[in-house]
Formats: sequence, structure tokens, C-alpha cells
Amino acid sequence: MLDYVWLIPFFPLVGFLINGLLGKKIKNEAVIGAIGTLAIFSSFIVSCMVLLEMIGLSPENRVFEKVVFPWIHSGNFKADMAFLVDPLSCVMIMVVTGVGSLIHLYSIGYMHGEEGFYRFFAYLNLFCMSMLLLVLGGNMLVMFIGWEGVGLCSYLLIGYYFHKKSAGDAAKKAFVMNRVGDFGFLIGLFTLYWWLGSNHNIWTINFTEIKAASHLLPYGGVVTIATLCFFVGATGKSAQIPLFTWLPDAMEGPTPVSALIHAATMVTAGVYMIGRMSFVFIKSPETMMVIAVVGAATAIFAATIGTAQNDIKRVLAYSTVSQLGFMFLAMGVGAFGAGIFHLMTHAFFKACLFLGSGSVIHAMHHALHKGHLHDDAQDMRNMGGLRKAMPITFLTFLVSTIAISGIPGFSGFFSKDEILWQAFANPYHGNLNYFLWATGAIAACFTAFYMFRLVFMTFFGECRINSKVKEHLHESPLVITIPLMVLGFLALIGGYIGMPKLMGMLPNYFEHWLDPVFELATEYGAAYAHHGEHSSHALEWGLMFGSVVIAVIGIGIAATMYTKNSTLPKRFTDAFPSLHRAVYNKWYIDELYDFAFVNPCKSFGQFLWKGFDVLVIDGVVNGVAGVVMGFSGIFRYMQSGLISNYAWSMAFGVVVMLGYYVFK
Amino acid sequence: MDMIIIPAVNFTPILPEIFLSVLAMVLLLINVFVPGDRKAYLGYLSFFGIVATGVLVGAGWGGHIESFSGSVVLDNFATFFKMIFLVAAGLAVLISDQYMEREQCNHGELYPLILFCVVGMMLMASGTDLMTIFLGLEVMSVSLYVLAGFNRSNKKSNEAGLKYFLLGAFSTGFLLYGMALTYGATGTTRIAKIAATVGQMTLPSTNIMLVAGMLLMLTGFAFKVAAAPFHMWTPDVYEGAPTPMTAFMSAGPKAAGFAAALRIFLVALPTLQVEWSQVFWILAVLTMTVGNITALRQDNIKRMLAYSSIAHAGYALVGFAAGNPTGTAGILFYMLSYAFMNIGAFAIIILVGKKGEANGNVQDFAGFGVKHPVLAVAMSIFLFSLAGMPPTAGFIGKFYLFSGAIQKGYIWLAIIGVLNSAASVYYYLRVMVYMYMKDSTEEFDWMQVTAPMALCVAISVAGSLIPGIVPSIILQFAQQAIKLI
Amino acid sequence: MSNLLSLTTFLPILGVLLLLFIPKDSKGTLRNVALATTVVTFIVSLPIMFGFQSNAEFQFVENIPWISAGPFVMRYFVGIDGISLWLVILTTFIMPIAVLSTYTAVEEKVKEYMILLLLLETGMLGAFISLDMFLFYIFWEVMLIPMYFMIGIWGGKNRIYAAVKFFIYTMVGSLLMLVALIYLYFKGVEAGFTNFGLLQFFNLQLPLATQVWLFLAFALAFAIKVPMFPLHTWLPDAHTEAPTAGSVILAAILLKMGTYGYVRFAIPLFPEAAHKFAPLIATLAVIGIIYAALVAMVQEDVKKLVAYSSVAHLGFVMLGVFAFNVEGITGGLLQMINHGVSTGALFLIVGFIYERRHTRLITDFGGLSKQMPIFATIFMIVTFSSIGLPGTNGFVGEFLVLIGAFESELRWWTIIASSGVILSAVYMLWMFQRVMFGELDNPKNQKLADLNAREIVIMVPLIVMIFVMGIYPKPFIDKMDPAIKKLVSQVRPLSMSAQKMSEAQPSLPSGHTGIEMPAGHPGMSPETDSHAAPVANPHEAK
Amino acid sequence: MENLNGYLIISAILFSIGTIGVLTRKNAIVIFMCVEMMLNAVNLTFVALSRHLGNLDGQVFVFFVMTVAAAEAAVGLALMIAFYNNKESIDVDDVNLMKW
Repeated sequence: MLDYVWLIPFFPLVGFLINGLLGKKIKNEAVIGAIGTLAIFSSFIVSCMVLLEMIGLSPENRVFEKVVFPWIHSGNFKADMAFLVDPLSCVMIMVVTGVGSLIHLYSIGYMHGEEGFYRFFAYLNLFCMSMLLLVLGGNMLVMFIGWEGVGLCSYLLIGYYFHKKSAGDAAKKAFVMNRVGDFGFLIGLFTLYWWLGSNHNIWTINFTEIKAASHLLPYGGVVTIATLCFFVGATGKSAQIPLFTWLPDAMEGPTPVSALIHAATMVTAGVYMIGRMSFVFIKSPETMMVIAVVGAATAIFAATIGTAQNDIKRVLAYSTVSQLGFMFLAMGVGAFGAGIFHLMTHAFFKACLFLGSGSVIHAMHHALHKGHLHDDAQDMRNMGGLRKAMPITFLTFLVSTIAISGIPGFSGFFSKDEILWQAFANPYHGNLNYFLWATGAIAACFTAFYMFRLVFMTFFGECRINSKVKEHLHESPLVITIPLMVLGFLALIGGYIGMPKLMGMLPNYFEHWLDPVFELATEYGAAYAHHGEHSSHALEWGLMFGSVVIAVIGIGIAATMYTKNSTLPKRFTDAFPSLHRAVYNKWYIDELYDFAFVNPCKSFGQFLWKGFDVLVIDGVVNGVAGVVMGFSGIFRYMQSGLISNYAWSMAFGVVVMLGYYVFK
Repeated sequence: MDMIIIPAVNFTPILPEIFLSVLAMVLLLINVFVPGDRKAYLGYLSFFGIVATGVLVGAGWGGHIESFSGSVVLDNFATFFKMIFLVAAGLAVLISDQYMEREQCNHGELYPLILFCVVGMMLMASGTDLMTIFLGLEVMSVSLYVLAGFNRSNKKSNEAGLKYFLLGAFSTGFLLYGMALTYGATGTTRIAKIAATVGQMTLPSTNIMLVAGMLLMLTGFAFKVAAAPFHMWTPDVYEGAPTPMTAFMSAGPKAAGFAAALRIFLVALPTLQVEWSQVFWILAVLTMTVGNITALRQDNIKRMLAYSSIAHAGYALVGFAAGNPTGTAGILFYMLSYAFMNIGAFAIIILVGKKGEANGNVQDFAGFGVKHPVLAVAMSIFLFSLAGMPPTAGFIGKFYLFSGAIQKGYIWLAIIGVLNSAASVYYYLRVMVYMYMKDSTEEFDWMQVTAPMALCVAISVAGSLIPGIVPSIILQFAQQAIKLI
Repeated sequence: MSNLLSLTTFLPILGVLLLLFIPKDSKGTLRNVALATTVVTFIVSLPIMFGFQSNAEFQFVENIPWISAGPFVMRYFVGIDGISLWLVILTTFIMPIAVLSTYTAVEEKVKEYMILLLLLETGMLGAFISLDMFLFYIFWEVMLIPMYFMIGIWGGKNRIYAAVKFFIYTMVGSLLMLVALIYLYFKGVEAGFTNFGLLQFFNLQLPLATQVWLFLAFALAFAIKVPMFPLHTWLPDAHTEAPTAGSVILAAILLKMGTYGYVRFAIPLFPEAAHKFAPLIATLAVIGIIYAALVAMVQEDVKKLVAYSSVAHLGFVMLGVFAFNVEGITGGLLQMINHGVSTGALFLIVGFIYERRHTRLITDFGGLSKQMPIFATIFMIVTFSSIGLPGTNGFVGEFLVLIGAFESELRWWTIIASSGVILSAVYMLWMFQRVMFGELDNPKNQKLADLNAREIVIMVPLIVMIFVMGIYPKPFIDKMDPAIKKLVSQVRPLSMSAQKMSEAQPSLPSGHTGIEMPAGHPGMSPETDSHAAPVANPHEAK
Repeated sequence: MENLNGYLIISAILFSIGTIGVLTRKNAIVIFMCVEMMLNAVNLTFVALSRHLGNLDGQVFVFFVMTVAAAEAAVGLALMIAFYNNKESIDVDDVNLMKW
């Protein structure tokens, strides 16, 4: 049946091994690139086969587990190298392998001539393998391998230009922040495992087994603790408040990396994880609320920062954070299907955006190089008017931008609108819903604004850079534009498989597909849901219209500020200098963390070392030695060398002894 | 009663003593005819004499013969100790010639004096009468006074002799007074009879005369084994005495002191064990602590080993305080091992030293390990054995001594003991630090290893190592020796 | 072959004898002979690994009389179970690597160095296989001597201080243990035992007060060796000063003596006392994890950093062992082996760059990745193994430790300990970044040569082990599992668990017994008891 | 012998005087004479006890003690002469080369 599922992560592994071990010898970029791309493309083929086979099954049978080999068995604890195929993981493997293949292809062109070309493809394959392990993992531990594995690859790829200090810093920051999340993940895992085990003697970390036992879990209480811990893990991986600061820095990595890891796949792992364990999360209303609030807050928070950035990739990075916020908002309001749906559409358009920006940077870099200039190839202030030079890039970029802004007919609209509607109409959070919706809507407005700001600054107007350079600006080669076109196309039409029922044109295939995965969660959620308050069709239509209007407003503002009246931004910043500074500096969050955690840790470490280890502990150790030596000195001088003193000592001994025993 | 009846005396028990005495006197005589640069022959002669005595002593193993109306006995206990004395004397004889030659005091009398000293010690070990023991002790002591001051032209040696003499005589006074009081309390000087009399007393510990006698005797022996606070002569005398004699003194007389004390306290006064055990407990703690801690800061290696020797007396006292077969067998084993390891160490010191007792500081060992790896390894073995590291004899000895204390319930004594042991490691390691870890300032090219020296080192290495790996070979004898008293 | 263990243990001594006859100037021969000896030892030890049956019995047992005098009877009693098996193999596995690493690192006194290395191997192997407590003690102490000389003679600037500190520090602890050992023996004699054989003492019922004192004495000795906070300060000194091979052996094997001591001696001999002190030891372990990580973070010397990381790693081991359940102890043991492999590898790596640059200060490096790509790759793998990345060995052990501890009473400790996972990433990666990443701006670093063939050969086995144990730890766990189950049942004497159960009964959640009893597998009861305990006392966690 | 205690006390006093002499005097010969006084005090004890107990062991002991004392005197005086040769003094406070 689906026994061949292990091939999916296996191909990238092979690719990794070949390129990693032999890549240096192969040298030929074409071969290396082909190996890397073929590896992941093979996985894509297998994934398609898996998907087809799954479609062929009846919905309730769409669960398949495969134990490849036993991994850790000790005492009660049992974790196998096991894979789980269900509709959810199907979606994920399709996204990962599909988008992954395109990005591999793209990278052949983008990374051309880079030192360590083979290294890049090896890492990329390794990443795909880890990501596939993550989404296919049949138990929490296999998921955790993938979870950490993608973190590792992220580290390696962010630090790809390791000679740049900023790259090294960013890589380390990414890994460490992920680790903070992993800490939460582990504690969550322990709590769940221990609670089920000690109370019901079900010692398991296997998803299906937990699912089967999930009716034993209480609402709130220990589940809240466990799920909050898991959520901490998710915030780390998916760059949510408070652990989001690594993602913008991660843009130090090559652009395909940003597209694949930091937009389409890895960062969505947190969302996936919540989806995977929806039946646990839903049992804690508190956690659900926290997730929703954090998601909404992140969405708007990151969006505000995005409005003020000048680095093209940073804008996209904050946009990613913000969009991930939307996904979490969806998860938090119990709209798991919508969250995963947005995950998918976001993968399409955000990958496209990143790759497009890569194409732009590539062209800029090339042109600047030719013009012997050392300006920043990623700074939008140096760009402008690129649409003529790079029509394909521009077009795909525009499509994706429209998609992300939530203009009807594009993929982003369907998913985002679903999320906003669910935020408003979900039965779980009572009056908080208005706030959630409002926040989401404003964030959407910001999204439209900063994305179009980006488009306008990059592709419209006049080229702001030296005219010498301008003539060197060319469209990127086919190997780069083909992925762009495919992704752009997907960004355009990808939403139709998940069209809301309301519109009624197409059945919501996507939701139906995922239903078997999430129905249990909905069932549990019903225990505390308030039904039937907001669910009227008119309202839904109204809100939908509202969100479109909001998006259009955002676009309008952007258009006004960045195409028509180019002095507006300046006037705006002059009017609110401190606000702009704060936004531009990302609300000083990095500085805050440095102040609150990093520096205290370092100085505390210094204190412990110099103050405690050396002074106190070693002080005691050497002090004891010193005291003994001191006594040595004293005893030594008692040895005066004089016979009469010696005789006195003897007589003293005799007298004391006699005195004690004879006259006692 | 008109006829003097000569009692049928069985001389077997004191055959070794007689043999050695005769040998010593013969040596004294022929010394006159041996030219100054040939005194080594006397050494060889006495060494072979000692070996022969060893055979003689060994042949007596397992027997139990009393003689001189019960004032001397031949038993395993005595035999074991006699072996220790012979080992100490034999090794000391081996290392003497080179040293004496260098210090230009190679007087032939040295060897007879050593032999007389051994005779005295043997009497102490086999004596079963306070009188015999006293006599043996004095024979030993008087010879030792001379040996300590043997290097007449050396001021330090002189001082050592004088100091030892005055303090030794002083302590003899106490010992003797103790014996007198014991005699008064029990009416006899025979060990066995004392035991019988004391055994019949209802509350011997309230008998002031007896207790005082015991304590005074204890003082005397404490002086001989260098137990604090009667130890203060030790560092000075050890430092001043000619090095081979220091080696000899640290091993032989100490063992003899323990032999006699064991005999008296275990056989004659077992009923007072509670009392003397307490005293030995305190003495042991004091002795170990003072010895070890003071040794930490010594630069003169002879003096350092003198303090170490005090500490070792303390360890042995731990076994004594325990007073049970484990502890006492430990003492026997330890004294033998100590003879090997300590004299071995002194042999190396003699080799490293220069004329006029120069080059005797720890610092002078810098680089020794590189220049003379074999000797340095030997020295390391001696030092590790002294420190009580497995797998050396020193470890097994300490193991038994402390085990005795633990078996007896003196846990704290054992703990203090091991802590002392740990502290002692520092100064033993210090020598090794200089030997191996400091760059050499010397070429050590003046050093010459004569055959007797080499033999001594080899025997000592074997004696410190083999009993550590297969301790049974010695321990079973020690066990048997202790069984008979 | 029944005397395989002895053969393995004493083969290095044979090597020593061979070395004695080789002139000290033919360094090449000396090195090769030493290497050959260790390799042969390793090969000889392989049948032990393959021939080992997965059961709880001691195997390859040899039991012959040795000393018999007075109250004491010591026997040459050796054998291994699943716990010591891997440590023996680890030792024979690491030794050739250590020897090979000295080929260029040690140019002076090669002969002595090799002799000491081989003596050390015998000492370590002997300690792992001894089943006679006296024999164990002998080997335990003997190990000190070669290590002392290795640090003191071939060490760095401050070597003498470090060597003496190492020696005396360890000695203090072990001598106190000796006292306890003797005391225990006499208790055994009262109970009718006739020798020092370890196994019978597991059945000795001692009153709690006695156990407490004896446990403290044993625990102190082992804690110093582990080393546990706050007895760890000898370790950074020893490591910084020791030559590379010395550090490797010290970290990879010698420190395991401490943790092994707990598992083999302190805990099964004094189970009640061990339980009583578990919170204290867990606290120290957790403090050690966090503390060492924080201190490691600010180190300027790579080697010192790695040394402190050892303290943190061994804190995990201790936490796992004192969880007293199968998962925790398995994790602890795996972590011991893992630490041997990865920290050993780290010290080798530090050695490589030290040999090239004669400095270990982090600030002297930077950007080495560019100059030394192979080195960079290996270093990175080892770094991540040390961090405990899943897929590498470090993870399996650490995870089992944490999950085991979490199941036991040590839940809150575990949570704090888990944060060590973050800190380890911080200090290791920060170090890695500063050494390997960045501009290659120091001219001295621009001429560095990448690893040569010998160095790669040294590292490859370690790298392979890192992945094998990370991806397929089953064979390792399977062989140690029965022994650990047995240990767990020893640690939870029936009387105690019964008592706990009776306390627990009223507060157990309904259905607990109903589910557990029928489902309980035979022979699993000790563990299930151990899990029942925390539930039994919910307030205990406060 | 009803006044044994008298003898014992006298000998104890003698012994103490000797001891104190050793402790306080500085001249090596005087010290040695004090030691001799201690030994003679012991002899007195022995004799008195021997008479009191009615056996001869004590008396025999005394002979040995006297012999030994003589031997000791010979050796001791020789050592003092040797010392005097080097230091031109027999003040024990001059015996001070070795200390600490």
C-alpha cells in the first residue's frame, strides 16, 4: 500500500549524501544542481503517488502508519522511526516537495558561481529531508528530529556566507531561539507523556495513540500546561511573539533559502504541529485563546514593522511573520483547516515573492557589479522602475502581491478571508472575537499597504540608481523565471480548491479533505462552544466585503504615498519621528532581549566564573590547602631544635596522660 | 645446696642473637686489620652474616620455644619482627659503604654497631620479661646513639647523636619507672605472669600503680616509635644522622618499639585495653597529623621523610589502638613494607646527594626523572608506597591498619587517618613534581650506582611492590605471627 | 574464551613490557607499538561485545582467589553486564584514537607517554570489569597515577598545580570511600559474607542511618570524579593543562568512573539512602547543568569551555541515573557513552588547532571554515552532537534522561535541566561561530593546513559513532536493558515500593489499578511502581 | 614492710627532681646527671618493691639498670666530647643546627 512512503524523505537524504560527500569532487554545477533537484523532485513524484492513493481511499481510511525501524525503546518509553500519512501530512508533503522542487531548480540559476555550490545543495536536500520527517513523523520524537533538523539546516543555510559576521550572528540567533522553542516542545511532550502514562498507563508519544486516548485528557489543567509548552515550541519555530526576532535576521541567508525555509515550509512547522495535535490543543480553551491572541498580535505587530523597512527581503520577512500570525490566529480560533489552507496558499505566494525578490536582487547585484558600484543590492531605495527590465519577475511578483493583499479571485483572498471570518464567527472566544477580527483586519490593511509599497518602490517609478547601472539590468534566466511562473500561477489559482461554501461555486475540497483530521477537535471543541451567534450569510458577505475594502484602502495609501506623491513618506516620518524610529528599529525588541536576557546571561556567566568558580569554590579548595599549610608552618616552628623544649614536650605528654588516667 | 646447679638452658631461641653478636665482635677485631679504603669488605661480611642470620631465623618459623625461664621466647611473632630487623639492617648495610666513603667517615665500627643494634632489637622482639625487653632496648639505643653521631666530624651528626642520647636517656627513665611500677603492681616482670596477675584483678583500671606503670611504659615506647608528643627528636636526629643510619633508624628501631610494645600491651595488659586503646587513639591522631602536616613544608628531603616517618608511626598506632588481629597484623605487615619503601627512598637520596650532605633538598631532584629514569621510577614507587597508593605494599598495610580500626569501631580514627593520608600525598607528590615536571638544573653526572646500591634499590622495589599485588605472601605470616601472642 | 576480560585488561601491560625494550629515540616504533597494542586490545574486546548475551547476568566472569588474610578475602572477580559492557568497549575504542592523536602532539618523552597511556588503559578497564569491591578500588586508584603524570609532565603552563589538584582532590574522596568500603565489608561479614564480592552485598539489608553514611562516602568519591557541582573545579584545570590525549581520556573515560560508580556501587548498595539523597543530588546535577553552561559561555579558552561543557553533560547523566527508572538510567548510560564520543572528539579537535597554532584562545581564531573545510565539517558535526541534535548520539541520551527524570519525582528538576538544552546551544554555537565563522583576518590563521589523513582517520570512527548511536541506538539499549531493569528493581526494594503503594492507594485516580494490573507485563512491576509514586504524592513536587 | 609508701614517695620525688633537672638545666652533663638521678630513683623503687614483694626480680633488674647506665654514660660522654670538639660548648642550647 503506502509502504513506499519512506522514500519521500529518503531521496533528499541520498541527494544530501551524494552532494555532501562527493560534491567537492564533482565540481560541475550542473550535475550537482541536477542531483539536488532530482532528489527532491523524485520525492515530489512519490508524494503525488501518495496523494493519489489517499484520494482513492475513503475519508475514514485515510490514515496510514509505517514503522521503518525501531528507534528508542527503553522501559515504558517507545519511539520508532515511524511515518504517519494522513490528509494533513499529504498537504504538507505536497507543499514541501512541490515548492521545494521549484526552489531547487531556481537555486541552480541563483547560486551559479557561488563558492560552495555543492554545499548549498547538500544543505537544501538535508533540509527537505528534515522537513519531510517533521511532517511525516508518526510520533512526536520523529517530528522532533525533523523539528530540530530543520533548525539545523536553517542554521547552516543562514550561515552560508559564514565569513560575514552578521550571517554567523543571525544563524546562531535563529538556532538558539529555536532551541528556546524546542525546550517548550520537550516539556510539553514530557507533560503529555507523563500524564497519560502515570494516570492511565498509556505511555506513548505516538500521534495516533494519543489521538485514541485523547478522550481521557481533561479540559484545561494539565493540558493547558502541555499545550502552552508546545505553543512555545511553535512560537520559536514559526517566529511568533515573543520569539520572532530571528526570522528577519535570517534573511542573511541566500534568497532561495528565505523562500523555502523562512517562508514556505519550516516556519509553518509550528502551525502544522498545532494542526497535528489539534485534538489536544482544543481541549484547552486557555491555550486556544493564547494562540489566537498571540497570532493576531504578531500579525499586526510584524505588519507595522514591515511598513518601515527598506531592505526588500526584510519587508518580506516581516510579512512572513505577520502572515504566520494569521495562521496562528486561525489555529487559535479553531479554524484548523483555514490555517492549513493559508499555510498552503502562503507557501505559494510568499515563495513566489521571495524568489521574485531574489530575481531582483540577482539582477541588481549583477548590474551593480558591472557598474562597479558597491551599493546595497537589496535596498529598495536603490531600485525603482524594474518592471520594464524584468517583466516576468514583475508580473509574477504582482500576482503574488495581489494574492497576499487579499484581493478577491487570488489565492490569498480565500484563505485570509476564511481566517478573518472564523476569527469573527468562531464559537470559542466570546467577545474576544471582535478584537481578534479587528486586529486581523487592520493587519490585513497594513499588509496590503507594505506589499504595495514594496511593489511600487521596486518596480514602478524611475530607477533611482546610477544610470550606468540601469542598462545592465536584465531579466533573469529561465531557470529562475520558470519557478516564478509556476508559483505565480499557483498563487493565482491555488485558492480555488478551498473556496468558501458561501460562494458556492466550487465545493470546499480542501476543507473536506482535512475533515477527518480535524473532526475530532471540533467534536471536543463543542464542549465549550457557544453556537449560532454570528453565523448569518449576510454577515459573512458583509465582512468579506469589508476585508476587501480594507485591502483596497491599504493599496490606495501605498499608491498615494509611493507613486503619486513621493514626498509623503518623508513628511510622514518627519511628523512622527519617534514613531518612525521605533517602527524602523523593530520596536527595539532585539535591544530589549539583549538587555533582558543576553547581557545578563553573559555577565552572570562572568560572575559565576570569575566570582564564584574561581573565588568561592576554588577559594575554598585552595583555602583548605592554605589552612593546612598554615598549620604546617606553625607546627614547624614548634620544632625549635632545642633539647629542653623537646624534653618539655615529653614531660608534658607524660603529665597529661598520668593526670588524666591516674587522678581521674 | 652445696652444688651449683646450672639450669639447662635452651639457647635455640637466641641463636640468631648469639650468632650476630659473635659476628659483630669478630668484625670489630678484624676491623683493625682492614685498611681504610677496604672497609666495604666489612660491609659485605656483615651483609652475608645478616643473610645467614635470616636463614637461621627463618628456620625457626612455626616453633614455640621458651627459654631462660620464660624470659625469652622463640615464636612466630618474634621471628617475623626479627626478619624485619634483618631486612632493615641488611638494606642499611648495603647503602652504607658508598655514603660513608663519600662523607669520609668510613670507620669499620659501623657494621658491628649495626649488628649489635640488631641484636638489641631482636631481644626486644623475643623478650618475654620486662627485663629482657629493657636490656634489648638499651642495647639497641646505645648503639643507635653512636650510629646517629657516627660522623664525628660533621656538626649535624654530632648534634643528632647528642640530642638522641639525652632525650633517649630521658625517655628510658620513664620507661624504666613504668616497668618498676608495673613490677610493683603485679609482683613480677614476666610478661605471662603479669598477664595472669592482672587478669585476676577485679578492676585493674583502678589500680593506680598499674595504670601509671602502663602509661609510663607507653611513654617510653612512644618515644622509640616517635609518636607525638614524644616525637620531637625525630626530625632533628634523622636529619643529622648519616643517611644510611637514618634509613635504618626509621625502619628498625621503630619496628622494635612496636614489637616490644605489642608484646607488653597485648599479652601482659589485655585487660587494660580500654585504657591504652584510648591513649593510642589520641596518640595516633596527634602523631599522624603532626607528622603529615609538618612534612608539607619541608624542603630537606631527609627531614621531610623524618616527618613522614612520624606520620607512619601514627598509622601504625591506628592499628595498635584497634588492638585486634586485623590491626596488629597490619602493624607487622606495615613495618616490613615500611622498611623496604623507606630505606629504598633513602638509598635514592644517598645517590642523589653530594659530599657533606649536600644536594639533599627536594629541589635538587629537579630533572632526575629524565636523567635517571630507572632510579626515578624506583623512587616513585617508594613514594607512592609511602603515600599508600595501590598497588603497593604501603596501600595494603594502611588498608589493614585502618580496617583494624574500623572493625574495632573507631570509624573516626580511620577517617582522620585517611584524610591524613590524603594530605601526605602532597609532599610525596612534590618530590615527583621535581623529579619529572621541572627542568633539570643538574646533569647528575657525578652519580654512580654501585652494585650494593643497585641491589638495595632492587630489593626495595620488589619489597614495596610485590606485597602490594600479592599481599598474601606476607600477610599470612603476619597473621600467624599475631596469632601466637 | 573464559578469560577474555582479563586478556583485554592486561594486554596493554604486555604492550608496556614491549615498549620497555624499545630504545627511547625510535619514536616511530614506540608510537606504532603502542597503537598496535591498543588496536589489538580493541579487536580482542570485540568478541566481548558480540558474545554478550542480552540478559541481566554477569558474563565473562572470572573468579579466582587472590588475597586471603585475616578477616579479608579478596578475589580476582571480574565480569561484565550490560552496564559495564559499553564502558569497556568505549575504553578500548577510544584508546587507539587517543594514541593516534599523540603522533605529532607529543615529541618529548614519547616512550614514557605511551607507557602511561597503556597503564591507564589497564587501570580503566580493570575498574569497569571488577566485581570485587577491593579489586575495583585498586584499579580506581591506580588510574590516578598515569593521569597525574600525563598532566604534570606533558601539560601546559600551570600543569603542576592542575596535576596535584587533580590527584589530591580525587584522593580525598576515594580514601573516604575506602573507609566506607571496609565498614561495609565488616557489615557483610556480620551477615555471613566471606569475601569482597560485590554482588552479594546488594542483598545486604542495612539500617537507613548506616546506609546514609556509607552512601555519602561513596557518593562523595564518585561526585568528585564525575565531577558534580561544586566539586568540579579540578576538572577545568586538569583539562586545560592536560595534553590532548590526556584530555580525551579524562573526558571520555575517566569521568565515567564517577557515574559508573553510582550506577554500579552507590545506588544498588544503598538504595534507601540513594532515594533519600536523590533530591539533593538532582539539585546539584541541575545546578551543574545550568551553572557549567553559563560559565562555559564566557570562557575565553576553547578547551576550558569544553571542560565546563563536560560538567554540564555529566549533570544530565546524574539526573538520569537518579531518576531510578529504566528510561532515566538508560539515558544516563547512553549519555555517558555519548559524552565519551563527542567530548572526546571535541578535545581532539581542540588539540588539532592547538597543534597548529599553539593557542586555544577563541579570540585568536575566526574564519577557519574557509581555510579548513574538512575540519569545519567535522567540528560542526561534533558540535551538534554535543548540543544534542536529534539524529546524533547526544540527543538520544539526553532525551531519555529528561523523560526518565520527568516521569520520576524529579519533575521540576527536569524542567530546569531542560533549559540547559538552550544554553548548550548558546555556548557551543557561539564558540563555533567565533572560531570558525567570520573573516579570516588573522594572518597566522591564513596559512593553516586542513586536517591530514591521520587526523581524519582519528575522527572518522567518532563521527560514525555519533551517527550510529543517534540513528540506531537499539543495539546499545538492548544490551544494557536487562541489566538496567535489574538495577531498577534493586533500587526499589519491595519493602519500599510496597510502603509507597500503600500510601499511594487512597489518592490514586480511579481506574488506575484497573488499567494497570491486567495490562502490567510480568517483570515490569518495579517500573510501574516508580511511576505510580509521583502520582501518589502530588504535593511532593512542591 | 609497712613504710613502703615512704620509699616509693621518696623515689618519686627523686624521679621528679631528676625530670625537672632535665627540663631546666642547660649543661649537657648536668642533664645527663639528672637522668642518672631518675634511673637511681627507679632503682630505689625496684629495690623497695622487691623487698616488699619478697622476690628478687626487682633486685636483678637494678643490676641491669646500673650496668646499662654505665654503658650509657660511656657513650653519652663520648658524644659530648665529640660535640665539644666541634662547638667548644656543651650547653644544650647550642645544639641548634637542626630545627623546623
